Amino acid sequence: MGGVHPPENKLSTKSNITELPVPKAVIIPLGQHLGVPAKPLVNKGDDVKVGQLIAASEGFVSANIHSSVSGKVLKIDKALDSSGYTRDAIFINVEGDEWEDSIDRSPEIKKEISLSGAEITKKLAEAGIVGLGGATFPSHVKASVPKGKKAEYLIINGVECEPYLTADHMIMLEKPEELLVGIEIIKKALGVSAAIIGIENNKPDAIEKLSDIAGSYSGTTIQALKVQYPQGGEKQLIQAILKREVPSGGLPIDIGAVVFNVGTVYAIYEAIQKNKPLFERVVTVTGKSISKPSNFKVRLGTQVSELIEAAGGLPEDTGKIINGGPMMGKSLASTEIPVVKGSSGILIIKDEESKRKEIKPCIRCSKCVSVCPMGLEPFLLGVLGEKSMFARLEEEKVMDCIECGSCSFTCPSGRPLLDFIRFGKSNVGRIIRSRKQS
Amino acid sequence: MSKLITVSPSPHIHSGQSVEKLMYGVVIAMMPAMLVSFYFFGLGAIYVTLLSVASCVGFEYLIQKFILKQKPSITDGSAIVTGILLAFNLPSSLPPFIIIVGALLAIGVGKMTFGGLGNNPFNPALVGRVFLLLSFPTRMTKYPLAEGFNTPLLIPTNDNLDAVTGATPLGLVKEGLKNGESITSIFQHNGINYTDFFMGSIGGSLGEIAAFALIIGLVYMLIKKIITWHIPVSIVATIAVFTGILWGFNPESYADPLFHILTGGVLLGAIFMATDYVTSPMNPKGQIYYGIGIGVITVVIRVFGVYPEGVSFAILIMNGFTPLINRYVKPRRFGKIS
Amino acid sequence: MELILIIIGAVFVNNIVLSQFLGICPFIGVSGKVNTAIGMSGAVAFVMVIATVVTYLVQILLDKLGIPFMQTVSYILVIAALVQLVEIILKKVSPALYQALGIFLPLITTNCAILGVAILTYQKELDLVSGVVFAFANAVGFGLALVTFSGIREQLDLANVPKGMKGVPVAFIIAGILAMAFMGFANIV
Amino acid sequence: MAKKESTFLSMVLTLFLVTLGASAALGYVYELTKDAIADAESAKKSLAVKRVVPEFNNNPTEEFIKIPAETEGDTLYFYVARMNDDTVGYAIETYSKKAFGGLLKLLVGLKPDGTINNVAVLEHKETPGLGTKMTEEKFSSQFPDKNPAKFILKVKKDGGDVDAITASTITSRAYCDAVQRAFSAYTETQTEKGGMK
Amino acid sequence: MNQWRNFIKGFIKENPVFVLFLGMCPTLGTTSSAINGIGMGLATTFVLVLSNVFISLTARFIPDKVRIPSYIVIIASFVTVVDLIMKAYTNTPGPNGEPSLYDNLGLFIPLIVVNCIVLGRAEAFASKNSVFSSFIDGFGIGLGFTFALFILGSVREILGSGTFLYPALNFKFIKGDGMLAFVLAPGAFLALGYLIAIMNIVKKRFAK
Amino acid sequence: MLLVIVDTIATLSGLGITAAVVLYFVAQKFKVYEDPRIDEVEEALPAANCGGCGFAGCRNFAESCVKSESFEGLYCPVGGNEVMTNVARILGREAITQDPQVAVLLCNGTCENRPKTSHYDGASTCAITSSVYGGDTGCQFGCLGHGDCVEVCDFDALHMDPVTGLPVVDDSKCTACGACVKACPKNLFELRKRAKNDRKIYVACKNQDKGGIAKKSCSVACIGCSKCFKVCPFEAITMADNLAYIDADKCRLCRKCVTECPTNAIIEIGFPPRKIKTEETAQANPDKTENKSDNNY
Repeated sequence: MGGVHPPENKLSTKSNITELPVPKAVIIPLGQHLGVPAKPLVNKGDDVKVGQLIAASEGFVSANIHSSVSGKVLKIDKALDSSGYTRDAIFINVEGDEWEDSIDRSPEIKKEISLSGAEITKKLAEAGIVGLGGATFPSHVKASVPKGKKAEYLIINGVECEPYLTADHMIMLEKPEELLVGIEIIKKALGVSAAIIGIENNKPDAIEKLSDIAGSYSGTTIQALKVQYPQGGEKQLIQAILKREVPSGGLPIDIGAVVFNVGTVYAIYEAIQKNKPLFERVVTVTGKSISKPSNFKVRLGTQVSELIEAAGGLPEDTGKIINGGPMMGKSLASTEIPVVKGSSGILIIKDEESKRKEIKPCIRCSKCVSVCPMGLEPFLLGVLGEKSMFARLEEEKVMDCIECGSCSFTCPSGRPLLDFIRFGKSNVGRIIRSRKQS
Repeated sequence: MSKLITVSPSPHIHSGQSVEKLMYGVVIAMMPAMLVSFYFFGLGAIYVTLLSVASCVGFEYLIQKFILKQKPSITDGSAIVTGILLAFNLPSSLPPFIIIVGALLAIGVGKMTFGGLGNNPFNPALVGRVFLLLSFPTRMTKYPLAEGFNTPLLIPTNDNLDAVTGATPLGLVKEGLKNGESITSIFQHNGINYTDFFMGSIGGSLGEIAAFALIIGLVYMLIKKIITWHIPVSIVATIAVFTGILWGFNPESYADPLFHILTGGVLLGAIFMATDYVTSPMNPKGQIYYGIGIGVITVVIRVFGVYPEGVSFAILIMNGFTPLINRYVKPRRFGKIS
Repeated sequence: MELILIIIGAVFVNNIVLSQFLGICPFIGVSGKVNTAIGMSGAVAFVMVIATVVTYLVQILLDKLGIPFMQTVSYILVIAALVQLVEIILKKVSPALYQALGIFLPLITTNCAILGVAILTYQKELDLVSGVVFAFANAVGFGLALVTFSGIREQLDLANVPKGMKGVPVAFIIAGILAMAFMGFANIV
Repeated sequence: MAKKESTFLSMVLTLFLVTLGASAALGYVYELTKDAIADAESAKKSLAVKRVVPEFNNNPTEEFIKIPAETEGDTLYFYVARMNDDTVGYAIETYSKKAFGGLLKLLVGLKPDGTINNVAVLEHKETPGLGTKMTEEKFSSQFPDKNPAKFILKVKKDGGDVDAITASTITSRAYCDAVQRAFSAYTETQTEKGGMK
Repeated sequence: MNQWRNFIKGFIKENPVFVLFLGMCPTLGTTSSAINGIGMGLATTFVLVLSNVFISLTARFIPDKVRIPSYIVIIASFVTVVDLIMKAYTNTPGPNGEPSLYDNLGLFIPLIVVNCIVLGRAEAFASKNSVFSSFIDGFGIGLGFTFALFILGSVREILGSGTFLYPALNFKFIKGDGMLAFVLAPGAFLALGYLIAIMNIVKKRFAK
Repeated sequence: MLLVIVDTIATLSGLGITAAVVLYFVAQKFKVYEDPRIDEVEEALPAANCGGCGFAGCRNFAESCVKSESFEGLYCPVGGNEVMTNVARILGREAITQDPQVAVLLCNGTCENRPKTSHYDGASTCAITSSVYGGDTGCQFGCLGHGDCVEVCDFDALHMDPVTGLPVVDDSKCTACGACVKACPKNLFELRKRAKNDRKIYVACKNQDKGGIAKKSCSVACIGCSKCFKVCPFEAITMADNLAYIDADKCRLCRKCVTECPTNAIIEIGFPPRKIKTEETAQANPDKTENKSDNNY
C-alpha cells in the first residue's frame, strides 16, 4: 500500500566502515533518546574514562549515557543539538584514550550467550542501548514484552529505505556473524524462536552474505523485499513481512511482532557479549557533492564538522546539511552539532537541490493519497492543519501519520503537506493528552 | 560561511513532479484527438480550438490580473487544458461570440469564481459547455458534416444551418425512435457504421468523434501515470452493462452497448472530462462510485430524457456529489480495527 | 408505475429547489455543514408529508363549502400549528429524534417548500396516496439538493474563494451550476 | 408597550377574533371580485379563440361541440365562431402525443372551407430554445391560409410540405400531427353532418 | 426616527434580497422578465404595507403565545386579497398569447405568506413601532424588494431574451436568441449570485 | 353572499380556535424554562465570539455569568470594564473591574539588530518553524516573523512591519483578548496594564542566553547585566534566567532604566521626546537641526 520510490543515491556502498580518530573534545547531550533527558552524574573537572556512565536514566522511557572518550569534564552547559535548540550537554576535553577495564576489546566473536532473558534486558538498560534507526526508543523497554502480550516474531530491519544512507548496509556486510548472535540474544530476551531479517532487493550482497551464515542459526530467516520507501517504517515492515497490520493507535507487540534495526542489534551484541555500552555508532557521511562519501565509526559527541572534514570537507555549494536521510532527516542550522545515538547519517545537499518548489494551489490530483503508506488523505490533513481545524484532523486520523514525507515528496504543486500535518498532529496530540488528563 | 545554509522540515528531496508537467501531459494526450478533428472538420476545427484556448487563457489572465488582483498563473497549462476540452465539446460551426461566451463561463464562472485552479467544484469546460447547450440549443446540436478541409471555413447562418450541418448518430437514433422506427431501420436508413465511430468520420463535437484517438490518449496518460484506470473503466463498464441490459430486453428500441460507448462523447468524457483532478474523488474506491454514477446518469438521460447524449450533464452532476463521496468514502486506513 | 414517475419527476426533473425555487432560504441558510443539512432534510420530509395529508383534508372541507379562496389562510394556519405540534409530540415520544430534528422545526414554518408542495398537490389534482408520495419525493429532492450542496460548501470552506464571492454569492453560483446539471434530466417524465 | 398576558381565554379569544375578522374580510373581498375573476377566466379562452379565427361576435366558448374519442383525454373540442349567425370559423382544440416532452396542445383555427386561419400553442413541454421555436413566426407562418387537403401536413424529410424547425424535427412532426388531427376531425364532422350551420 | 432614512434603507443598506438574503424563492422564481419582477415586487409591497400597518395597530392586544399564528393569519388574509385582485385584473394574456402576469407569478402569489420579509418586518418592526413608521418601513422595504426584483429581472431578460420590459417595450436588442440559460432556472441563480457579489462591493463603497 | 361569509368565518375560526386551544395546552404542558437573563447578558456582550474570556463564544460566557454566583474568573477582555458593569447591572451584582490591558511584543530583533544565520525554507508559519529549530537567527527566543499572531488577531490590531520583520500592535485596536499570546510559539506577547497615553516601558527581549551569546546574536538583547535592576527606585524590576523583567503594576514610568540599559533592550513608548534624545536625533538628521535652529533664533 502506498509508498514512493525516490532515487536511491547510495553513494557510499563501496566505502568500508572506518574508524574516525578520537576528536579533541566532545559534546554529549543529555537527551539522546525518546523521553526525559538523563541526569548527569559527573561534575565540572571530573576525570572520565571511555565507557564510563556519566548520566543516568530518569524514568521509564529514558536511557543511560556513557562517556565516549577519556578526559576531563569541561562543563555542563547548554549546547545546540540536532533538535535545533540548545539543551543541556556534558562537554569533555579529551585526554588520551583510556577505556573502562570491563569492556572486552578483543576482535573475536563470542557466540554463546551466558545471560538469562531478564539479565539481558537489565544489561541493555545499563548499556544505554536505544533504537539506532532514528527513533531512539530505549531497547530494554522494547525487549521486555508487556504482561498479557506475547511476541511471536522478531523482525530485523535491514531495509534502509532512506536514499543515500548505507550505515546498516555496511554493518550487514561487515558484521554478519555478530548480527546473527545479536539476534539470538534478543530472541532469548523476548522468548521467541522465529526471527526474520527483512532486506530490500537493492542490497543483494548483504542478502547473500547473511543467507550464507543464517543456516547455522535455527529460526532465523532472510526475506528479500522489493524496493519501496518507507518500507523501513516499523508498521510497513511488519506488513511487508508478516502481512499483518498494526492496529491504529496500537504497537507492533499487539500483533505479536517486535522490530529491531540492524545497527541496534549490533550494539546489543557488543553490549551483551563484549560488555561495551553504547558510545559509538556507524554514521554515513554522504552527498552528491562530497568528495569521499564514507561510513565512519564515530564516538558520540563528535561534532558534525569533523565528520564532514574526514569525508573531504564541506563543499562550496552546500545548501543543506541533514542529520539522517533526505526523507525524514532533520536539517541542521550549524555544523557545530554533536553526533548522537540517533544520527544515522550526515547528508550534504547541493544548493540548487535544497530549495523547495514554489507552492502552487492543490489540484487535487490525489497522488498524495495514493502514496500515503497509512491510507490517509494528506491533501486534506494538510489543509485542515493549515486552517487549524483540529477536531476534523483527529477524525481524519492524523495521529496515524508516520511523517514519512511521501506526500510532500510526490506533490506536484510543491505543497508543504507534511509541515502542516506535523503542526496539526502536534496540536491534536496536545488536545488528546489534555482530554485524557481531565 | 558566506552563504547561509537552508533549514527546512523534512522531506528534503522532491519527486520533480509538477502541475505544469501534468497539465502539458494531458495536452499531449489530447493531441491525437485534436489532429483527427482537424482532419475531419478542417479549418473550422482549427479556428474553434484556437479561439477557445485563446479566450480561456485570456480570460484567466484578465480575471486574475484585474479582478482578483493575483499573480496570473496562465503558464501552468490548466487554462489551456480547459480551452482544448471546451473546444472538444463544441461543433466546428459556432460563431466566435458563442465560443467566447463559453470560455467566459468556463473560466469566469466555473473556475475563478471559486478561487481558481484547485478550488472549483465543477469541471470548468463542462460548465461552459452545458451553459452553451442550454443557451444555444440549436447551434450546439447541429454539427458540420465531416468533410475535412473541403469544408470551407464558414459559419452557417440561422437560415442555412440545416443545409450544411447534420446531427450526431445519437441524435439520429433518438429522432428515429421518437418517430416509431426500429433501431435496425434507423441504422440502415442513416448508414450508421461502427468503423466510422472508431475512425471518426461522423458528425459531432470536435473531440468526440474518433474513438481510436481518444484511446491513444488514454494509454498515454496511463503510462505516464497522469491518471489511473478507475474512472474511465468504471464509466465505460457501467454504460456497457446498463445499455446491455436494455438492449437484451429489446434490441429494436434500445441501441447496443458498443454504439452507446463509441458515440456521444462517452469516451471523451470518461477519459478527459471525468478524470479532471480537481473535480473527481480522491481515492480509487470513490472514483469507482463516481464512475458508476456517471454511467447510470448518462444512460438515463440518453434513453429517457430529451438530450440525445448526456455525458456532460452526468459528469457535472457527479462533480456535485464528489465532495460527499470524498467525505464518506475514505481510503482504507492502515491498521483499521474492523 | 405512476407513483414511480411522480417520484422521479419530483426528485430529479422538477427538483423543488433547483427548478421550482422553493425552499431557497433553508437551502442557502442551513447548508454550511453536511450533518445539519441531513437533519434539516429529515425534518422537512417529516413535516412535508404530514402537512400534505392535513391540508388535503382541509381542502376537502373548503371544496365542500365552496370557499377555495380560503386555501392560503387555512393552509398556513394549519401548517403553523402543525409544526409546533410535531415539535412537542416529538419531544415527548422520541427524544432522540427530537435531538436530531427538533432544532430545525421552527425554521420550517416559514419554509415555502411546505406550503408550496401542499398547494401543488392540490393544483396537480393528486389523490391522497399520490399526494403523500409526491410530498415525500419532493422532500427527498430537497434533501438531495441540500446535502449535495452542503458537501460542496463544506469543501469550499477549505478553498480560497475570492473575498467578494464568499458565502451567499458563491452558494448561488453553485446552485446555478447544479441547476444547470439537473437540466439534463429535463422531460424524462 | 406592555405585552398582554397569555392566558387561555385571551389566547383563544385573540385567535378567534383574528380569524373572525380575517375570514369576514376575505369573504367580502371574494364577493367583490367574484365576477371580475369569472370574466377574466372566460376572456382568457375567448382571447385564444380570437387569435385563430376571423372576427366574430358570438361567444364561442359557450358554443362548442365535443368530438368524443375512446378516452376522455383524447376528446377534441370545436368552438364555433359566428358573425351575425354566419359561421366564420372553427377553433379546434387538438393535441399530439408525439412531441418531445409528451403532450402538445394546439388551438387550430379553420375557416369554414377548411383552410387554416391560424394556429395557437396552448400547452407544451418542449425544450426551451429548440421545440419552443414552434411559436416563432419562421415556423408558424407556414400554416395560415393553407388548405390541408392540398398542403401535406408532414415535414419535408417525411415527404411533406412543412419546413421543420432546425434541430427539432420531432416537435415539428408533432405540430403537424396535431394540426392534421384537427383537420381530419373537421372533415369527418363535415361529411357526417353535411356542414355545421 | 428619521422617516426618510427609514424609507430609504430598504434599497441598499437593508435590501431584503441583496443584503439580508430574505425572500429568495420569489426573487428567483418570478424574475424571468423585468415586468414579472415588478409585478411580484409590488404584490409583496402591498401585503407588506398593509400587514405592517395592521399589525402595528393590533400588536398590543395580541398575547405573546399566539403572536406568530395571529400574524400569519393576518398576513395570509392580505395575501389572499392580493391573490383575488390579481386574479381578477392581471389575468389577461399578452398579445401573442403569452401567459398573463397572474399565470407567470402563479404559485408564488400565495407563497408571499411565507416570505420571510413579511413576517420578519411584522415581528421585528411593526409590532414595536408606530403605525406611521411601520407604514414607511413596509413601503421602503417593499420597494427595495421590488427594486431588487426589477434589477434581477432586467438582467435576466436582457441576457436571456434580448428584450427589456417586454411587452411594455416591444423591442429586441439582438437578432436571434439570447442566452436562454438566463431565462431558465440556472440563470436565475447565477445572475443573483453575481448581483449579490456586486452589491457587496457597492455597499462597501457606500459605507466609506 | 351571506352564506359564503358564514362558511368562511366558521371554517377559519374553527381552525383558529383549535389551534389556539392546542397551543395553549401545549405551552402549558411542555414549558421549558430558560433564564431570560442569559439573552440580556448576551446582548450586552460585544458578540465578537473571540474566546478571549476562555469560553466558547459569547453565549457560553453569558450562561456562565448567569449561572455562577460571582464573577470570579469571568471577565470579558474585549468589552472591558464597561461591559462587565452592564452585565453586573443586569444580574444585580458587583462587577470585578480589571485594569485595561494591551498586548506588547517582547522582542526587538529587527533584521538589522539580529542578523540571520540560516535560511528557513518551509511552510511559512511560526508554529512549524519552531518545530524544526530555534529560528533563522542566532537567538532562539526571538520573533520568527511569520505572523501567526497577525493571523489570529480578530480585531485587526496586529500587522507585520515589512522593514523590521516584526509584528506591530495597534494600541487603539487591541482588546487584550490574548489570542496572540496563545498563538506565539515563542511566548513573546505579554498583556500589560495600559497606562496614561498608552505609555509603556518594557524589556523587549526574551533571550535567556548568557550575556555574551545573547549580545552576539542580537545587538539589542537583554544581557542580564542587572544595571536596570539596580537603578530602579520602585523595585519594579526583577532578574531571572539572564533576563530583566519590569512589572507593569509597580513601574512608575520614571524611565531611569531606559537610559541605563547598555544594549537598548528596554523600550519606552508614548513619551514626549527627551531633551538628550532630541539632540541625538538632531545630529542624525541634519535637516531637522536646521529647522530647529531657525525656530530658536
